[in-house]
Amino acid sequence: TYEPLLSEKDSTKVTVDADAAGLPDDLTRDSLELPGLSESELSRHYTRLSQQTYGITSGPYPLGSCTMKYNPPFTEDVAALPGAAVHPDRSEASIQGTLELLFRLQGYLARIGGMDAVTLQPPAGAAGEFVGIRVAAAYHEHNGEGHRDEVIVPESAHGTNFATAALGGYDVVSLPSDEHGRVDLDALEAALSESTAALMLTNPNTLGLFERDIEEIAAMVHDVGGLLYYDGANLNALLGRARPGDMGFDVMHYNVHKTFATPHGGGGPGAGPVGVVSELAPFLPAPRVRDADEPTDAGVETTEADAPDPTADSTGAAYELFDPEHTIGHVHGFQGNWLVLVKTFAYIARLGDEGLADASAKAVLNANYLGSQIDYEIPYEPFHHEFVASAGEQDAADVAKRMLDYGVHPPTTKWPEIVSQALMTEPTEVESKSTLDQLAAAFDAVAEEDDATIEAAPSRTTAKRIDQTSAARTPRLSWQALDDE
Amino acid sequence: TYEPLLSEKDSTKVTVDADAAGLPDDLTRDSLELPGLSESELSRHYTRLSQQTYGITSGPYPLGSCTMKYNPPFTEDVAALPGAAVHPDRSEASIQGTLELLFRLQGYLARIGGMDAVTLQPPAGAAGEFVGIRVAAAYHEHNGEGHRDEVIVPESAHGTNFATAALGGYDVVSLPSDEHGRVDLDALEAALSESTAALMLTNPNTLGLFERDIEEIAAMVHDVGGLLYYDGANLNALLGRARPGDMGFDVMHYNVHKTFATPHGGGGPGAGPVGVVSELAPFLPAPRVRDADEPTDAGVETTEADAPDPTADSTGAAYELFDPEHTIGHVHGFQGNWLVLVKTFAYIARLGDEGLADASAKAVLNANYLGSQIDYEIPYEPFHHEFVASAGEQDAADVAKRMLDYGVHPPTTKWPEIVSQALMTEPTEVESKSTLDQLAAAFDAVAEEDDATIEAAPSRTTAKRIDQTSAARTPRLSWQALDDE
Amino acid sequence: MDGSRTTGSPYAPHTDTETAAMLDAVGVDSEEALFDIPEPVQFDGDFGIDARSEREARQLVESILERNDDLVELLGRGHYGYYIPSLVDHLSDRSEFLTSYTQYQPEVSQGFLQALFEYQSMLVELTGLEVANCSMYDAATALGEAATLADRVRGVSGSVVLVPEILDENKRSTLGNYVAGTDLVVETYAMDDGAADVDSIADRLDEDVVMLYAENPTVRGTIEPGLSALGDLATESDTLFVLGSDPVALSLLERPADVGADVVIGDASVLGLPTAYGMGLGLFATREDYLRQVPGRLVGASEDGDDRRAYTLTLQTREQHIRRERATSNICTNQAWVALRTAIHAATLGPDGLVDLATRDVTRARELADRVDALPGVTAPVHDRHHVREFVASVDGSASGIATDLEDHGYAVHALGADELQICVAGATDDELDGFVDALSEVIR
Amino acid sequence: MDGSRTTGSPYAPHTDTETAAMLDAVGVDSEEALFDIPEPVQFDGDFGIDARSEREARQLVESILERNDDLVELLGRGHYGYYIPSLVDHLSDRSEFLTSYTQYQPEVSQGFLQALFEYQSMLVELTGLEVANCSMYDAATALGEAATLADRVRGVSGSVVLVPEILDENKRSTLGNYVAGTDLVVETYAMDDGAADVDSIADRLDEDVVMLYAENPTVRGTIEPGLSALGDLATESDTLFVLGSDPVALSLLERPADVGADVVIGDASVLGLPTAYGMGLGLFATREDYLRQVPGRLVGASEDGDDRRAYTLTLQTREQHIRRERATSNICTNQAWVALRTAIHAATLGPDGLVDLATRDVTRARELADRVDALPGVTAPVHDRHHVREFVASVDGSASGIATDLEDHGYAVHALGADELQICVAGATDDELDGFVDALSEVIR
Repeated sequence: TYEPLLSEKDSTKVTVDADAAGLPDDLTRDSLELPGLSESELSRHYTRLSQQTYGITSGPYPLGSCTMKYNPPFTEDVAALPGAAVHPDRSEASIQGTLELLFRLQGYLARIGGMDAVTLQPPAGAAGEFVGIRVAAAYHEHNGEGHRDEVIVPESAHGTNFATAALGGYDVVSLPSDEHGRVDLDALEAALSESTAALMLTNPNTLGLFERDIEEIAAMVHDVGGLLYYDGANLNALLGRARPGDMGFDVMHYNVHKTFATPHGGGGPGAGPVGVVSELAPFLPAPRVRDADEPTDAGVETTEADAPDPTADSTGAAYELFDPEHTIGHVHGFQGNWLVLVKTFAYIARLGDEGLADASAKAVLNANYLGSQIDYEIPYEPFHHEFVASAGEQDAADVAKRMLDYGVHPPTTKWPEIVSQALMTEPTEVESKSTLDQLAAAFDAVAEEDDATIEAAPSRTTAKRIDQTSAARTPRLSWQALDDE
Repeated sequence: TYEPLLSEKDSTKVTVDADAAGLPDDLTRDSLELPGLSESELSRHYTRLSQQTYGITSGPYPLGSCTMKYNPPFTEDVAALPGAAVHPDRSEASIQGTLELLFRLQGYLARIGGMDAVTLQPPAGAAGEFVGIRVAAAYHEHNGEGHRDEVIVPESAHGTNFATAALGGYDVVSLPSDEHGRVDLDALEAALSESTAALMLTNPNTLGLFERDIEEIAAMVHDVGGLLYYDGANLNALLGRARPGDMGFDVMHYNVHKTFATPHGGGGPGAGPVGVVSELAPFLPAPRVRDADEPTDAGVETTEADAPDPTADSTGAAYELFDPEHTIGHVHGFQGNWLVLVKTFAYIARLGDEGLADASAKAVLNANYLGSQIDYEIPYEPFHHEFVASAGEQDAADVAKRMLDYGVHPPTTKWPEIVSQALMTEPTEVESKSTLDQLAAAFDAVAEEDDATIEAAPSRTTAKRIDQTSAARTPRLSWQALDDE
Repeated sequence: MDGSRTTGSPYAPHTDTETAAMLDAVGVDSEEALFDIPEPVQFDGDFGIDARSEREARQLVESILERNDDLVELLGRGHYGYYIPSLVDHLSDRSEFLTSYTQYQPEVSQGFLQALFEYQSMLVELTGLEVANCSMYDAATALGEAATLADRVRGVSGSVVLVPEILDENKRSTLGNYVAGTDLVVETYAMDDGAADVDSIADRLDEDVVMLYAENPTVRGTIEPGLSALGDLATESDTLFVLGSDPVALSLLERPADVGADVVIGDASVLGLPTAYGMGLGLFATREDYLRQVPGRLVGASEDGDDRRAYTLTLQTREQHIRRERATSNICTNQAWVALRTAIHAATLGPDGLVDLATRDVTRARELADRVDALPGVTAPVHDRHHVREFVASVDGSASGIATDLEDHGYAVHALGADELQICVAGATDDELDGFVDALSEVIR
Repeated sequence: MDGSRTTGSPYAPHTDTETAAMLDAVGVDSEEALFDIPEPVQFDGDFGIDARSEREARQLVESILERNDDLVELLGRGHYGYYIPSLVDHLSDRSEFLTSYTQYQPEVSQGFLQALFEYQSMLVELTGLEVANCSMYDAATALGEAATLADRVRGVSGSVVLVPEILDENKRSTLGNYVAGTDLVVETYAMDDGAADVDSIADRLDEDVVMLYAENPTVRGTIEPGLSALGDLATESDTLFVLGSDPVALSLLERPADVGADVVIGDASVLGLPTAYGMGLGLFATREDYLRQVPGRLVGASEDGDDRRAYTLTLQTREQHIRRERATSNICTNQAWVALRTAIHAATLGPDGLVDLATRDVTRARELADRVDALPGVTAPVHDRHHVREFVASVDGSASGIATDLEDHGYAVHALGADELQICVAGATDDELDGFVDALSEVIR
């Protein structure tokens, strides 16, 4: 049922009294008009809005590449600890807890990715990509290779790769896939040159396929003096089985939401830590955290990757902030999304080696099991944590809308374009066999339906099919805009 | 949509291994069969169940006599403080915080009710009634008047009054109302005798009417040596305007849920503190809390009613438990529902004198405004915090079911019986004018509808009208019972 | 500020304008005019209670509760501090659950009703009895209700309720109040090395005994070896056999139905609640024979108008709001939300987790008893019985003095009588138990 | 134990039986067989990270965070510890909000979309600009995005972004990274006693300047008196005028639209988040003219198939997932949930509460400045300006030494340069401010 806007429930106009603040009139606004509602009314409003929102606690959420998994609520509890609420300008001596947690998380991530040093500052995956690109630029510049002005991105890559390279000032060179859905080595050879700053790659790629030629790809990129960037979007497939650092990647970002189960919050906050090999460590954003008793010149903490992991208690060591020697500076006002990093740390500490490896195993098993149970064709194999099925003659977006009527969330649609009418599906490790069976039943029911049925969908949702075109043609982006109509 | 039972989602049978516990086989059970589900699955299960439950955050809840008001969530936060989790057998020295809070709450309640001493032990209103009856019995016994074996209860009283008196071993004498809906003084005169142990009364009564003759009633009861018991169910009407102690009541219970906004939790936990005049204090349950530096013989803490109310901090005084001289002993394994008492304290400390008085003012205003806006007749006036309308020719229970279809919770129905087809309505102070208008619209829409329509209701709810008769005729009280069918 | 809210209750939403409009609609000039209170009983004083902001009220409670010492509680005797998974809080705190009323309108209360139905079902499995209600206040009051049930259904004509001599004092006292309005009297039976003395009970059981109560485990942590014998004796003498236990113990120990229990009571909040200064959740299960004499609320399955399964409170004719003075109990508000928490906690553990937890409670109690027994001047366990969760140790020197000294070291244990300590492992971490053994060895030195 | 769960991830629900059945359905023998990883890049080491129970993991984080000192933070400069009503936590923590994804399927995301639409609307009212997006990461990145917007929409052909010389260093550095891939260069303008030096800016503004950035309040807490003049200058030189502020300041101070601001950026999480080590919520509002150049997500109103109002993400063709390298920004995941919290916090305050809060921030800062000015060796405020929330004081002796000493007394303030302290009242209680004055007077003695 329809929930009115706050502004439809109340609109209170307050005249601002400059005298009350002891200010001259010309420094203040005249009035402020906003809803003035009681706690009880607000409580009902937002409770109802929440009930009109599908979350991972509502049902399966098999969005390919988005990796929607269960968010353990204890991580919320630890992020809400009073000790987590510290101002960014506190003295280092007074926030040793915060610095220890960040230092240990740097170490966790370095070990998981096979990297030498990690920055936790990027507040999201795309921000992590941006750090990677900026670090690469600074590295090339430092080496007198500032002329490199191209970043190579596979056609099937996430849109952020393209946008990030462009934001970094690079020309984007798009790389086609081969017939098996992987990097076309000939095309890569052709794309590489002395202008190449970096190649951005996911592995497994967007089709869920492992780039089997990764060693050769790395050699080719390195041969022309380029850097190899790992997009961590699909890391949940590989935990404990392969590490980007071991494959030859020089820089990578981690999507803590996708891999380490921090809640997505309807669009954020996330965190996009970036790991690098030691050569790139001096260029990482400032500041990072190190053990005050074992500082290193370049800021490469081999100690952070090798540090023991005390089970029950703080290490008690002293930590400090430092600026890497050739730092690119800040990419965020301070240290990124701290509360998200606390949750990330808690999740990793909960699972440990065994849990992380099992998460990947079950994520891959779930994708393969679900793939085996649906009637839609899956052109590319062997996939890992996700697969891209084709809706065939059906419109993939319509298929998705119709799946909503079966009480489940649909997969990502129409991307990557290498598969026609793509249904990009990633169940993650948290779904049970019975839930996967329920999902498969929804896929298969829709597969049997005619176009008229699926074009009319959804009908059992809070809102029926929403007109996106008119929303964009006549943008109404505030209640003020609605009032003006 | 239907949510399966946990047992329909999984049923795991575990064979109990006595050896693992180092126990002989004959001390252990053979097996245990219960659902074994993951966190994610449980999270979805209970999230869905919650969404199928109407709470005060879903909409108005005008249940007469039940007093459903907004529960401020900060009281949940303070009840969840680590310091609140203490074992009941801790030494007094180690839980001075708990004792201080209880002592100060005893004082708050004594002042609010006009009583001399308070016990916080009863875990619910009915348990409070039982304490009142047991204290009265002990008092009479102590005075050599153990022959008193009757408790007088108005016909329109809450069912617990009757059941409590019976549980206490008393014969219940039922008292009719007069034509104005109040205590019939002639009938009371006839009912009173040397067998009278107590008269149990609410004021305002169940019709929302103030018992104007309360002074005379008190005198009559006291004249025959009886005690006057105040049922706190309707105290939310009188805060700061009248006190049971000033009206001549000797014993009273407080419903902290109804008056002090602790959440009802779908049926509890509640708390039913009991206040008494000084003569009855020696009989209160053990233990109570007192200021260790100002103990009194009889356990009447005039200090607790007079104590200052430091705004920001603990008093720092020392507190101790003590057993009242002629205590009736325990009525609960320890001190009742401690966490509920923490919330009660926090609510009273939030509102203070001014807030409490305003809560009653607005509760009475809301009832009167809503009463003025509905088409159903309200036979008895002037009412305070609640009114009892009559559904007239309609069946009140059907009216209630039909109101559900308008998205609001209906009033209490068919009680008190003094009004035919009673619609007992109590909006409380937390509803806004616009919500009251919405409620009135629902009342008035149903008032216009024919019997067939309302008998078929509800149709827009999670479940349609539920067959209560067959549920009672063939009780199926567990999933095991369903499996056996 | 046209729409300003009046001062007063922060939770009353009225603006001045709205208040005026409402008064106008009612036809009075002021809120005062709505009160029909005779002048002599009007209150014009004040309570002397300050109003506070939410922040100030929160700080006040914090400042008070900070006075509670932060001790490792190795206390048991019915209340245990098991770790509660975060999920239990997050789900039970959902406002629809927390702020709902008793489910008198089942069509909009299906979720809570189903959760309570599931709670009942879990207890049916744990006890083996056919009927479990959806809560009493706590174990003590449930015991009282069991006695009044025995009074109602007595197959024998007597008046005695027989309980263990070691029964917790508060439970005994509460029972006393519950039977004060009946003809019942409470008597005790002897214990033999921490367990019920079956022979002496056999001697005592006659037509005068309407109810026999035993606990498994006992309040001293021992596992009762003679339950079947007690069950047989009770059957022979037509006495109601009432057993006290809890969901964790029931996951491992003998199933009450298998030993002839007619009623099981206890505190189910050992799962679902932290130690909460004695706040509890009364468990009450019984045989189907006594269904219509059960106190408290029952949720049953039924069908709705679309013939789909639906849940509802049922057999309400037993209850006070229908039957008044002839009700099976005066209970109205109970502990429903705690039952919800207990059900969620039990579900997060699952059957494996429950059996594991209880098994660890046996093995860790045994191990700790061995460790303290190895200390000079300490003998443990006092009883040559199997234990779960806790045990009694005898000490050289003053037990209360040792307990006080242990508090100074950060540990709380029970001092029983002159020279006994009762020590509980439930909920304690291994580190905490290690620390306790160190502290004890230091204190008794 | 037929249905036992495999060890491994505690959040993977697979029993052994289910795993076997699933492997069978896929047609492989083991999970390992599903991985198509060439042997040379397989990883067979370990991370050396221990698995922990939920309780142990929680205790680990607790033990670490306990190392943070419990200080009263009188720190400001963009992050403030306002009291957050409990309701904000309870509503925003509802799992449907917290665990949902970006609203790409609006039919099942109406609730969150509406909340974001309302958030946008609140910022429209606060700024007076027609368009607000539903979040950037924080103020620093929003400033960077404003510069790239200026680059795209430049009405002049220049390359200079002009910012205050006192701009926060981290913001300046972040801006530097955002413009590193463009032709833009960042230059500063001078301040005059804590406010923008309008005359020198007038001299500097020419066709080479594409963007002029000012803050109100400034990072030193002063209220800018010359915003209208700056707005006029920017209009004359066809320069984009970008103003930095936040929702509390905007509730009281001049409305950006009224001073000619083209873009407003800032950190909106001054409402909604506690101090969270710099975690923020980038506010971004602009004039309708630049609608199709706005970075980040926008929620719009539309209609559904039943012609009822519905909400959806809109103008997505600006975004990276559609337009790739020609997108208006690379932002994808943003701070949506923080925006939800900010909206709820603002709603609980309402317009009265917002104006009151900001008014108190002015009066309390003034009062505190007067009190510390009265101390020997302290002069405050340094700037002869109006202040909100915070002010700079000059001290005799070492500022950093005094700040360190104050920490020992439990108070954190900024030390600026050699002899200045910056002190903030926002979020502090009166008791805390009293304690601070006492501590400062002791420290400087």
